[in-house]
Amino acid sequence: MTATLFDALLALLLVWLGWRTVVSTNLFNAVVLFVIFGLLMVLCWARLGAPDVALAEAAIGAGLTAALLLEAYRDLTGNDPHHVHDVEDSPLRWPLAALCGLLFLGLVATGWQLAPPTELGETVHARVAESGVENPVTAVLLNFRGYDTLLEVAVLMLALLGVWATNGPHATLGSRQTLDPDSALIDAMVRLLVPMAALVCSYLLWAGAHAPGGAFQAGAVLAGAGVLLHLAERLQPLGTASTSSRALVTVGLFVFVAVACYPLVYGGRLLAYPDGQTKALIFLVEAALTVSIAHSLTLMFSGGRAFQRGRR
Amino acid sequence: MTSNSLLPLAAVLIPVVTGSVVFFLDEGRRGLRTVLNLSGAALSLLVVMVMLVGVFQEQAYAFRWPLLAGLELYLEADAFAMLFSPLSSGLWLVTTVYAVGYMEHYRNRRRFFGFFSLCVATTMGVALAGNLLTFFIFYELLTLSTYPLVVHRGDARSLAVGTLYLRYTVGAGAVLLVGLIWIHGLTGTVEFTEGGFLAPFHEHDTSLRIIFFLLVGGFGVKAALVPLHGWLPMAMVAPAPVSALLHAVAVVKAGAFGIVRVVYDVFGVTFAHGLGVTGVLAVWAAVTILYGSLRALAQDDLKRRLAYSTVSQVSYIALGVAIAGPVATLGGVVHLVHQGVTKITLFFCAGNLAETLHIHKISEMDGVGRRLPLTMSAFTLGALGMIGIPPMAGFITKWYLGLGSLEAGQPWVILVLLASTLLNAAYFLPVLHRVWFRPPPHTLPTPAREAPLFLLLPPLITGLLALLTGLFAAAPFTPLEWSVLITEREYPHGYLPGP
Amino acid sequence: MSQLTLYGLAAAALFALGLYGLLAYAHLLRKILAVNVMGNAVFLFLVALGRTDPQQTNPVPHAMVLTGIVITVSATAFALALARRLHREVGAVDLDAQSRRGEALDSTQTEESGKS
Amino acid sequence: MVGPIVTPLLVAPLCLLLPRRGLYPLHLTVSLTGLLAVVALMRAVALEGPLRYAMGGWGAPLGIDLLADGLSLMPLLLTALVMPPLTLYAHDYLDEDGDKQLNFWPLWYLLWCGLNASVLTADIFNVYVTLEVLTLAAVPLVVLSGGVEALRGAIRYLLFALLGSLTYLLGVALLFAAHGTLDMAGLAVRWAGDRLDAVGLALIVVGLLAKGAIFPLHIWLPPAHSAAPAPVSAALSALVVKVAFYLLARLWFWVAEPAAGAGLLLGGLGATAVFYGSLQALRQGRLKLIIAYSTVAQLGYLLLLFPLASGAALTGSLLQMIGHGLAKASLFLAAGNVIHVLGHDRVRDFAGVGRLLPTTWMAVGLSAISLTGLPPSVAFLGKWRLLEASFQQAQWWWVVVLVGGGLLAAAYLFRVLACAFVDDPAYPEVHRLPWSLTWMPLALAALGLLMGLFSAPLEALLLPGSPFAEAP
Repeated sequence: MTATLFDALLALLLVWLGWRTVVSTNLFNAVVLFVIFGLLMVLCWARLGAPDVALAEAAIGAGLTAALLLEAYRDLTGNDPHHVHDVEDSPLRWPLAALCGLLFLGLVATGWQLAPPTELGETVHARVAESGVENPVTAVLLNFRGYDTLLEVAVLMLALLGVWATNGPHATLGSRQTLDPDSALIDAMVRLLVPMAALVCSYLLWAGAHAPGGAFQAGAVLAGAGVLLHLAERLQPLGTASTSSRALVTVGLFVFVAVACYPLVYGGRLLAYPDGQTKALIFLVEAALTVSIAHSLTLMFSGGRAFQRGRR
Repeated sequence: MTSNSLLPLAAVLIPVVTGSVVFFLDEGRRGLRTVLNLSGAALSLLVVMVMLVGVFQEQAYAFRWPLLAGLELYLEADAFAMLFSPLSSGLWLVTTVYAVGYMEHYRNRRRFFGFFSLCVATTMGVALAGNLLTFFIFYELLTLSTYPLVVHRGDARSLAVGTLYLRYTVGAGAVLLVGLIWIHGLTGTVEFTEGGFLAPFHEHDTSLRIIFFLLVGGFGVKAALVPLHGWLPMAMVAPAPVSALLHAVAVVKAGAFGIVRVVYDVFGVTFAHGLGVTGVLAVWAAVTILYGSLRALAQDDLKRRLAYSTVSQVSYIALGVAIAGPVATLGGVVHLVHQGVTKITLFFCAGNLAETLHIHKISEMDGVGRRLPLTMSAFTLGALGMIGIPPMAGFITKWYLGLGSLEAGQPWVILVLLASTLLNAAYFLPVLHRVWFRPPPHTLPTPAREAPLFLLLPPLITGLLALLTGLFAAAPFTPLEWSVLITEREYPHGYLPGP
Repeated sequence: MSQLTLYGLAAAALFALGLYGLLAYAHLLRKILAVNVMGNAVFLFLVALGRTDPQQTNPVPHAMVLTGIVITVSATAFALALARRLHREVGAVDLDAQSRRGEALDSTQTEESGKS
Repeated sequence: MVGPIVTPLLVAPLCLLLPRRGLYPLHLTVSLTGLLAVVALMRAVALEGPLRYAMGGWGAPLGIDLLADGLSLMPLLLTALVMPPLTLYAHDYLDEDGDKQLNFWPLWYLLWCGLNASVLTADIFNVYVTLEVLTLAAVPLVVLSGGVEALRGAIRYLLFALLGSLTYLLGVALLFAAHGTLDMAGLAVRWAGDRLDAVGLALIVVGLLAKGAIFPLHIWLPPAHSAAPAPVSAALSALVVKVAFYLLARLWFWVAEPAAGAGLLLGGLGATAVFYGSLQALRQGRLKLIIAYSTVAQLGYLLLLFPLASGAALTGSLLQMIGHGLAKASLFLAAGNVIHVLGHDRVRDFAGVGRLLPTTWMAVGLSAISLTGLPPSVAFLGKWRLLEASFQQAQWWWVVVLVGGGLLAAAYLFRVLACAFVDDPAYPEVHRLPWSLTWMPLALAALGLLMGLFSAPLEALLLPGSPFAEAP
């Protein structure tokens, strides 16, 4: 009984947070509320028995997105928390509200007594053994529905190229630092956190095969470390893309496409890993993906095209 | 069906090839362009002549190309086609000679001759079309290839006329498309068959009547039937060879030919008469004849007067077709050729006058006969032909039209013919009088020299042609003889008074 | 009230809220926030679907949501970069109002004082 | 079957690493493999009917399948025909700015991969991912032209696209909730047509309408397509919006059995799109805006497939799609030439452009023929089949939309075409452009007309596996 109560409370809290995020005119409140909303989502995923998704949400949804939003918030509002923008909202707010209310009622009416069939779940669990990895989510992600992930990596690279296209080579990078980069506290924090993040990332990468974890979560954690280094000005973003940076960006997609096309050489189908080496190949792909994802996400956060060690 | 003989396709493709080659020749290469144009015209005339002889000996030339399932491009050299295509390819050759001379000091000649050949290719397509869809395709292409010719001068006035021309013709195209689809919807086929293929569908008579007027309205725009003729007099702003070829041969004739095809090969004249639509068409044509002649009286600009005379003359064809009787058909069909030959002579002469003496108004034409004796004699031949004086071709048409209307029991047509002949005389004779019997004003340039050879030869040729077709009407291979052949095939019971 | 209906209701509510936020508010940052809320709503619904019986959850929705999260973060990062560039170029934080101010800029060519 | 997807996917990262000079062979290889793959596929489908390709060898419910049949081959063929000329054009059009080149080519090839992938996939979630690939490739390409107008257009485009894909995803979630499978064939078998399916389908349709800029949700298209660089706006208008229509047709006829009224609704949207788009195009002063609004209008024709729902209507809308794609790409490239030479595209000051760019203006003329649906073009055959279908289904009012739309298209296109014939002795001689800038628009427009003569085999392709199995 308490479990359903807890779920009900969680769901209610989620909806309230969502409502507050959308409605509040003070932007800083909105961003902070959204971060809390993200963290609560992590709890939801855990409650719904989806550890992989919880990990990903924590690293990417609550972590990186929050950092991006705060960075954008500072840029757009000149960093004063009491900023109230003078932009008036669309005049037809109330009809829109009615429309969305109607949509909600419609969705509730249709989806009230849902009894989704479960045979797909059973088939996946039955055939996980053939996929070369124990963790069913990684099996689906990299083997059964590997084509989705292949395109998704392309989407990530596209987003990075998009950020490069918007910022242009000589865009003013590096936000106005408010904290003093040389203070001992920052130094200690960086020296402690970054190696730990690297450790967690490699654990997640290795554990992905048989326990919750995997390339995306590992990559996101590493990206978190990268963001920290950038904020602490240990990594300077550059305007022009050095070949090493470009290589890092493309290595994930390259390796994945190469591994996917490898069976074609023997007349097999795309993404059909040859029997013996499935586990090794998947790990290779995941390693390359992690590197690429980490590099891309950090670059996206900083808006630059490459990094150079040391302070400005 | 005989195998796909490539002759009809060749007749259409030759001008397209010459046109596209001329497009990509740069402006300076005048000599090569002229040679190319002339050889293209000659070759196409040759092909048409070969087909003419073949069809005369009951040989069939057909070319089918499947566009989609149940829809094909079908070129067929049948009797009608062999009447119209020699006319257009022959006159094209003559007009090319004329245009080469005329366009000497014009700009964009490359573009002009390119579209000029494309225009003739589409006219050949219209002539040889074997089904209503192919006819519609080339009919629309005719609009597209003539538009650049009409606006060739590039000044504001010709562009305004061009837009008006487009508005009329693209609108007509839309109307035609609706009619075409309706027929295809009802019957599933649009093939031209001698004696028409709509007879068995008589139960949809109301929609068939609407279809008839949609089609005739669509073709009527180009055939300049009264309310739809607005663009023709305005299009006189185009250079002379354009107005000569377009308004004497290609565009106007395509409209008239369309009406002929609709009445004979789609509806079948007896079925159309049964529907009662031919009566309405006859009245419509008669009104146009009278209206055109009346308006021509009032025009002082020579080319506008000729334009209005074209408006009325083309309706003779519609009138002949509308009177449902073999003899009237004969008159209507043969006028297709006669009017073309005669009117093109008049336009050539008007072009010469404008080119050499810069005369555009009739009031300025006093004593021009002394200055340009040969051109003016051709002009006189043409004018007499138009009025319908006996030895000329025009007379034969009016003769058969009158005979046909009597035989079909519609005497009022005679009145219309008489009235229009009087009106023709009323607007041509004063011009002739002014040309030959008035002393030339002293302002004309004293050393009057004849138009250059290129400009002089074509009117003379076509003038003589108009005279000869009148005199030797009964000889084989003349338009009259050919029309008799057509009428025999068109009327199954085939009784026909001797020519 | 099974978990599915509970979270399904929450997802539907959040989706409607997000849609309202995206359409009603002009400020770009709020629009992007709303898009993220909508995204999370759909993912919540998907994972809830996979949760039919506690022992065996269907991993396919999980994989779909993982892919969705990565796509949403990429799109958000790109959208934020665009919004920041627009702010840097024209000092605008929304699409429509700025066009009026933008025209004012072009027509009067006055140097608009920095917004922040 | 996998060639058209994998080749651009492999080449895209390569472009990031190779210097600009080394790109030309890449362009040729991708274009050739694309074309050869499509021809081979067409022959295979003609012989053996629809082909299914199990990705990773797992089979439908578990893995993802690719499906190549008549319907998917048409947009595939259009992409294989339009993209190579656009690529060669873009190679010369963007030559000056090194940095822009670095960004342009990977985005371009991933757009190409997205186009091919979205048309071949038979899994509704995979469609979501491919649509995202398309959007996130297209929006940066729009931004690349620099300038605030492009930026604002790109943001509006991205927001609409995100709205569209999330609505689509919710629809997919509902269908997954109802039937438990993501594979189109599986869904078709299990389709119950109850309320859940109907709402799911409605959400998917709204999502795709937003993606395809169909009438009520078209607001983002004109600013984005007119601000983008010429080859990009050509690719967007000719190909990217067509993917949404293809998916709509695929889900509407192959998977769902929607109520008849719903088809009429879409048809109504299409009709309003035709008239609204054409009237807007008449009012625009800038050439690229005219062409963009003409896209909004011409998409309306494609929607007539849904109320008519017959074999003839299917052939008609697909041929119209191909005809419009070729003509629109050629028109945008021509507009690119005009901007490249004159520096602006205000139609009022186009005097003398006919002498300046004769071949480009010939291309404008030929594509005007296709867009107004005049005879020799493949668009005319499409229009003919749609007219025929309206008669067969006794819904004659679509005839008014088709013919009226053609007239309006003639109105706004011939207004542009007339500028070529304005002549003045003072105008300079022909302007020399790099070879691909001159000939690519003409090649595309001529292809639009030539295809008119060779579309019988295309129609035959549509028969196997079509829900309206009877002959059109």
